[in-house]
Amino acid sequence: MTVPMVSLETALAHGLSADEYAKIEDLLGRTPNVTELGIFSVMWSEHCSYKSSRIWLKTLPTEGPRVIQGPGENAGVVDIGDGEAVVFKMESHNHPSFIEPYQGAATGVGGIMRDVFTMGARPVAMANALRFGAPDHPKTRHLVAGVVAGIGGYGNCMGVPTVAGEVNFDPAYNGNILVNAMCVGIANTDRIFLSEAKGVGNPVVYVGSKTGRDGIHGATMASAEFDEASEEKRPTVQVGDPFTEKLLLEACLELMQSDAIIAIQDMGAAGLTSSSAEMASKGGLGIELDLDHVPQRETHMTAYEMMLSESQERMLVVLKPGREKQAKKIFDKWGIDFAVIGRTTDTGRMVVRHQGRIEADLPVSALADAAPVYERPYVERKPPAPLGEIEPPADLKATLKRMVARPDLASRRWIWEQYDYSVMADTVQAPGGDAAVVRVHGRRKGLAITTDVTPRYCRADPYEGGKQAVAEAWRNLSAVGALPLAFTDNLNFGNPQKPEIMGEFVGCVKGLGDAGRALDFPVVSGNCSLYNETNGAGILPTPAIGGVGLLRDVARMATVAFKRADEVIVLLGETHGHLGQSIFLRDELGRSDGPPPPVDLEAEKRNGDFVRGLVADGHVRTVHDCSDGGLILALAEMAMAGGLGCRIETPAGIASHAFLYGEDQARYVVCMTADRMTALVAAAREAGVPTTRLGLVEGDHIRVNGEDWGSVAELRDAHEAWLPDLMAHP
Amino acid sequence: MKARIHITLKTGVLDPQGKAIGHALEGLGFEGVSEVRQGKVIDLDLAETDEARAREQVRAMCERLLANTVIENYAIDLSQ
Amino acid sequence: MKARIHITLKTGVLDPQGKAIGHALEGLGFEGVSEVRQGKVIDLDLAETDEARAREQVRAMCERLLANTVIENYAIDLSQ
Amino acid sequence: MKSAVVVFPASNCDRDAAVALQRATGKAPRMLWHAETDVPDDLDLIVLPGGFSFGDYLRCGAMAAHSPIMRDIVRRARAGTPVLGICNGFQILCETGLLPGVLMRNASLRFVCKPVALRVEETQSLFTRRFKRGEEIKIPVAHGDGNYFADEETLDRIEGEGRVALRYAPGANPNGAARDIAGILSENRRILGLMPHPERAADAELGLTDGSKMFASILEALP
Ligand SMILES: Nc1ncnc2c1ncn2[C@@H]1O[C@H](COP(=O)(O)OP(=O)(O)O)[C@@H](O)[C@H]1O
Ligand SMILES: [Mg+2]
Repeated sequence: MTVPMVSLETALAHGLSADEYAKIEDLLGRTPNVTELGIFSVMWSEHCSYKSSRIWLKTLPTEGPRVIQGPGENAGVVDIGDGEAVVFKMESHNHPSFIEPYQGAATGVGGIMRDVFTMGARPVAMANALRFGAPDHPKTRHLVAGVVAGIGGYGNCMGVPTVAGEVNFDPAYNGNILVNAMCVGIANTDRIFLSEAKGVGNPVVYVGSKTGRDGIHGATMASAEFDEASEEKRPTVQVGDPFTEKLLLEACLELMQSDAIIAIQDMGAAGLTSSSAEMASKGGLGIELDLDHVPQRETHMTAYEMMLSESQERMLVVLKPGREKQAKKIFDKWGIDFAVIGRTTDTGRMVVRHQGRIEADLPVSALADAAPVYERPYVERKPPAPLGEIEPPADLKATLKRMVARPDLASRRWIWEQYDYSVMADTVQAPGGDAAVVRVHGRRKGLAITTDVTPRYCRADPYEGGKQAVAEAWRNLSAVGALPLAFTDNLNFGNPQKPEIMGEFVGCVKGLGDAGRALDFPVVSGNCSLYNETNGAGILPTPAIGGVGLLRDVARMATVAFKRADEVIVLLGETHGHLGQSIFLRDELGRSDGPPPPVDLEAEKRNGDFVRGLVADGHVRTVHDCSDGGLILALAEMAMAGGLGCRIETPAGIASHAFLYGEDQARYVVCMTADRMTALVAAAREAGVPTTRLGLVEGDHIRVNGEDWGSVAELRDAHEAWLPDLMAHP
Repeated sequence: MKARIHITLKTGVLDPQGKAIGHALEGLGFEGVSEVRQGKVIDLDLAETDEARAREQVRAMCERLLANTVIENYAIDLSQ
Repeated sequence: MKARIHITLKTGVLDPQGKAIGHALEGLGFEGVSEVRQGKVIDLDLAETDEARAREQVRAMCERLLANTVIENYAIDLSQ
Repeated sequence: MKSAVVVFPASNCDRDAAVALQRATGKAPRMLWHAETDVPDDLDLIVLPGGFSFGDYLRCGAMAAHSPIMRDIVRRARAGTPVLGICNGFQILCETGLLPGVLMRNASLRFVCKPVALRVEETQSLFTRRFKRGEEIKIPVAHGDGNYFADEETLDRIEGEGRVALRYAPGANPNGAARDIAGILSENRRILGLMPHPERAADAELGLTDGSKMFASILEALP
């Protein structure tokens, strides 16, 4: 076999820059061979090294009294009491899903599940954040159908309920959809598994599917800008095998019951390369691999191919010496391949052998720690000018029925009914509310889960948009009565080498950090997806937030549905009627200007803490936060969910359309019995939380200032019909 | 005309179904079965009677809908 | 030997996939497609080299596992 | 009552079924691994749980139906041991031939998860005796292949023998099943296969409780 000569050209073709290549030659003191170059190229890719984002991610708050493990491991870990911890993370599979929506989304789900069960946690819930192009774009329906089926196809087979998510449509995503999947698991705090290899001479074990030539160079693809040609090239996409993953999950959890494992790491993007390098690097060790022992699906695979393969459903484990037999027995029972493929060393080098030859011999530290870090130049965007006066539409009452059926506001039932959201028999709040709630099995407590971000706010003002994304997630958790614990994020942006895009990134991250600090809501895991551009057109900045909260007792939980006629409807929080960047402005008036609503983090904290207290004390069972579409959308959703109408009045001193459709932050609608009203309003005043009495739950129509704005049934028909109608077209 | 279309996974693409079928056959005691691959077959009745035009039409169907050309190959058989 | 097995739905058995494909083709503007039926094709590599014995072996596989003869027919093609 | 839940590779409602059985009977069922060849002698009830046994590859339930343990289960079922097959379990029962017909892809071609309204058609069985005939109940479904199909003759026969235990309420058929059939009984009425998940409707905190009546029926019949 002839080994291709490596040159600068080869390096450039691998996505490395000339400077980076020079640095590699410098570190090695020689020219790398092609396998070594391949290994460097994935380890130093944006995806693995976070070279553009690292310095900014360091500014995020990552600590808190409950945080057991922050960013840096496969997933974040947070204490939930009783010796238990919640383990969670979100990750993107954007580019593969655009090329092959079903398999791309499915393998994205599989990948994030492995991140969570590698830590010793059983996955108990899935969530996602999706962005598609314009509804009428020729590709959109195909992508929606494939992505949703793929998420369901994988998660349903795994038997993990998919319980929450969010979806937006915007032409900015026509050529770059976003598929971010989040997995939440539960582990015992004394059985958390990490990826740090320890000890010399310990067996390195490969478990899971056989290795094929899947997605070779997927990790560098995930970091490279798209152009029309790459759609034509059609790189190999991976096919997910949820059946094998389910067996791998059960086998790993079974092995984790014993004390045989020293370290474990899933093979995600960059497969064998990054998993082995990371384990060795964390432990300050070396590692030797003999590829002859790697289970292979295809013949004549080269070392290069095996090291770079992204075949799914695989894990790397460092075992205590002498435990191979015990471990193998478990994997045999589950029908999963098990092979000792190497051992740890004290050389600090990664040595890869294949067919008796040394195919790579590299210092681990050069791969993991010497990766470049860039302080990319950025420009901060000037915040948009304030909106002037917005005239009310001629027939305000006719707007609601249109608004409930707008692409970003219509019901997502068509999506979540394709997900098994009730398997595991612990889903106490199904999709459709502010946050989903899954009970911790066998306990009274529950986990609340939500995903949120408002990209149009982030585009208009990255800093305020970043704050808002975190605040909304925190608010959605508070709205069901949960104490927000921590969040994970998936930062989806365009090309960071453009200063404007880098400015969006920096602004959003600053916003995320400030909000997290103010709300005692640290980030414990996350992922960056950069270069989401096609032909130079970038996506909207989309820092998706996945929030997790804790409910002490799932019996004390709020939902959005109106429950009883004659309950009083009260708005908590302040309303200025902020229409800048609102959906009303965009979809009814065709304008997308003005600043996004400012986020007053102190008010967020005050109002959210107050609402959570009301739910925990059993005073209210009906809560909905105000977000997209403003107050009237929140009321309409509460009415549609409960099958009950309402009668409300708008206060004097503010235009009705601004009051109803403004997207002011830090607001919640709550319902209470009339006899509790006085006491609760007094308590709110004491807490410094503004209240507005809106009206009553009543009848089966929505009545505003004495006008009939439509029956709940007709609103629901419009709200429920939009997505199925869209998808009914071929 | 009648068209029979075979849609099969490209070589090298993982075929979880084929793999599982192989295991199941082994479990049932069938020996000597190495590679198992599963694909789809689609049978169509076409109004078109000209073979060249029919083939072109079916090819377009495969490209646009029937096959996922990122991971699948297709083959078309026509008969009267 | 190589075996290719076609597993198709019996006539009279409703075929939701075929029907959906038919609708989708129509929606894409393909005309003149009447009946659409979808089935499976399974390709096997067999160690057996005798044609008659191979056919018998594959027939047994179909009867026992590969086809559900309540609703499906199967056809076996062998080649070297 | 002594019960057992069979675990196939990629079963995923095995725990849910066990929890519901334990809640109803006060006793944890035994969990039986598919590779075992004998089932214990003293079982009063065998449950084939929901999930994606063998990934639902080839045909739902087909590979599980040939699992080693199924030979003994088929034998016992034929001899009268009650068997409850839920969702994937129903598919497995059809593939073994213990129940007639097959479950095909949903007519929508989409997986569907939601609570559905059902009508209890038959109360003459150990699974349904606590219901009232014609009673409307709500139980979740979660499947991609629940579209029950059998030829007309078979359908007429099982209807005539009063073996359609559960039907989707008018307008509520989520999968295109023939004659809205959601669950059927064997000839000896001691095997029930159904697509809906009673084990997910047996806990007030999950919002639905009609499934617990099925477990109560079983307990009453097999104390
Ligand atoms: N892709 C999805 N998967 C599952 N559930 C979804 C998805 N998209 C939206 N939902 C659910 O629909 C409901 C409304 O979503 P959204 O409008 O984003 O809520 P909110 O404004 O409270 O954040 C939520 O319960 C959400 O979990
Ligand atoms: Mg909300």
